[in-house]
Amino acid sequence: MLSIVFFAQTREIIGQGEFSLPFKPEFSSLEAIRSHLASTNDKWDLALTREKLIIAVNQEMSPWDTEIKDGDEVAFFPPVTGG
Amino acid sequence: MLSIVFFAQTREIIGQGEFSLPFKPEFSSLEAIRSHLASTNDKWDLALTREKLIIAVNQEMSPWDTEIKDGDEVAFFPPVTGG
Amino acid sequence: MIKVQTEDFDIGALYQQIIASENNPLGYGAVITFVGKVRDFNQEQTVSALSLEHYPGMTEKVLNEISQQAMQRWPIAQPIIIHRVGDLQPGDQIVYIGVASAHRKAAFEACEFLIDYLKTKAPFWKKEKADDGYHWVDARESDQEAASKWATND
Amino acid sequence: MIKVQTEDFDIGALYQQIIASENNPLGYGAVITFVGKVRDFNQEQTVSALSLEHYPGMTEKVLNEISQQAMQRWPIAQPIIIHRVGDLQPGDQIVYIGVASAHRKAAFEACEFLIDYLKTKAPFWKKEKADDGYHWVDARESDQEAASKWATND
Repeated sequence: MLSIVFFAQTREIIGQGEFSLPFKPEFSSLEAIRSHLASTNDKWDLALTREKLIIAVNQEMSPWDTEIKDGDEVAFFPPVTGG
Repeated sequence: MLSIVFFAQTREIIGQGEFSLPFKPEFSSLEAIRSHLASTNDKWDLALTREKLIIAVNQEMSPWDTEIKDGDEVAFFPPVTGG
Repeated sequence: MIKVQTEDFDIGALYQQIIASENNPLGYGAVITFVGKVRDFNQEQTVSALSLEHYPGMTEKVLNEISQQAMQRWPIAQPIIIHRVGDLQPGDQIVYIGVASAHRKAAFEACEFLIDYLKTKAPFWKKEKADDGYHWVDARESDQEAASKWATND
Repeated sequence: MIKVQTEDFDIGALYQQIIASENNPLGYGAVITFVGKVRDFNQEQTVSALSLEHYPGMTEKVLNEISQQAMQRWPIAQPIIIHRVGDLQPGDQIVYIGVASAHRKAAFEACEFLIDYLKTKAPFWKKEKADDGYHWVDARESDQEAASKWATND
């Protein structure tokens, strides 16, 4: 099982903050997870546009080529604006 | 009359913090004032070695070629070490 | 010390904590603090309220990491980093960074490094209430540039 | 605000003064403070006491001048500069500089400028009590270098 989480605009457009996604071998690629989620509907597609989307794998900002394994927490969010 | 003041090491070696010096035309040169004071005795000569001596004329750090006039306050002190 | 909290923080009390730092309190000659506050404007719009969201868990992890990085790069005491989340008003304090060192140059650099990295790496997001309603704050190019000047090759 | 005083100062109270600054309190998003403290060592000698002498009148004049210069160079509120004189102990606070600005870069730069200029231009002198008795502190080359980086051609 993967834990999928969203924050800020991404969370608002998606309409929920987190859910579980049963792991499949093809989900070892972040792009496969993203396009699977984006195919849900137009809003999700918009929320998960790659441009400016940041990914954190297990709470660490990670590049798109990071390999995902069962049990990982994958977060999608816009550039951070704290401070 | 000139007001002559000293601070820190310079004041300690000189043995006093300030005194008045009757103005003379030759004292329009800072070097003339310095060498006049330095000629007082060996201690004053040591205290007023030009190297590393800072001068403030009327409470403003000033170069050696500053012109002095009657009534000025002339201070001699070592490099500052506050903060 | 790292804290993410909704409560306000007290500058005087935090200062006492920094200078009481256990490893070398009398050796620290320089203490620099940065406080970030909610401004009443942003990008020429009037801001009447601010809401701060974060990624619990990851936030603390990132703040700890940049704190460790700062201690490796400069001879400083353990920094204090506090960041508020939740609803804030103009004038409210958002973030506090306190750094102590033997000499001021290290303290200035480490403090600036910490806020530059916090702004680009810690998962906080601001939503502002302006004249035309709520909207999420855009990340600034200038913050990325500020952070990139600290990049190392290792 | 410029003050030269023998009394200690309160960091929390000074912070309130900066952020209450009249001209634009809600526009200042960044507050940087520098505190200089008496260290228990200098040039590898243990320091047990410190005495600070200054040039009354000139000191305030110089601090006002560098404060004005900082306000001309950066968009900051009136800085607060406090410097103590007289007898101090290791751990005591010597100097406080507080700067507020809309953005942090200006506040960091102005604060560093002020302490760099204070250290090389304001007439204060430190005398330390070390193991071998009292001696005047030597000016540091590194302070001159720090100040020279702010030099302008005008």
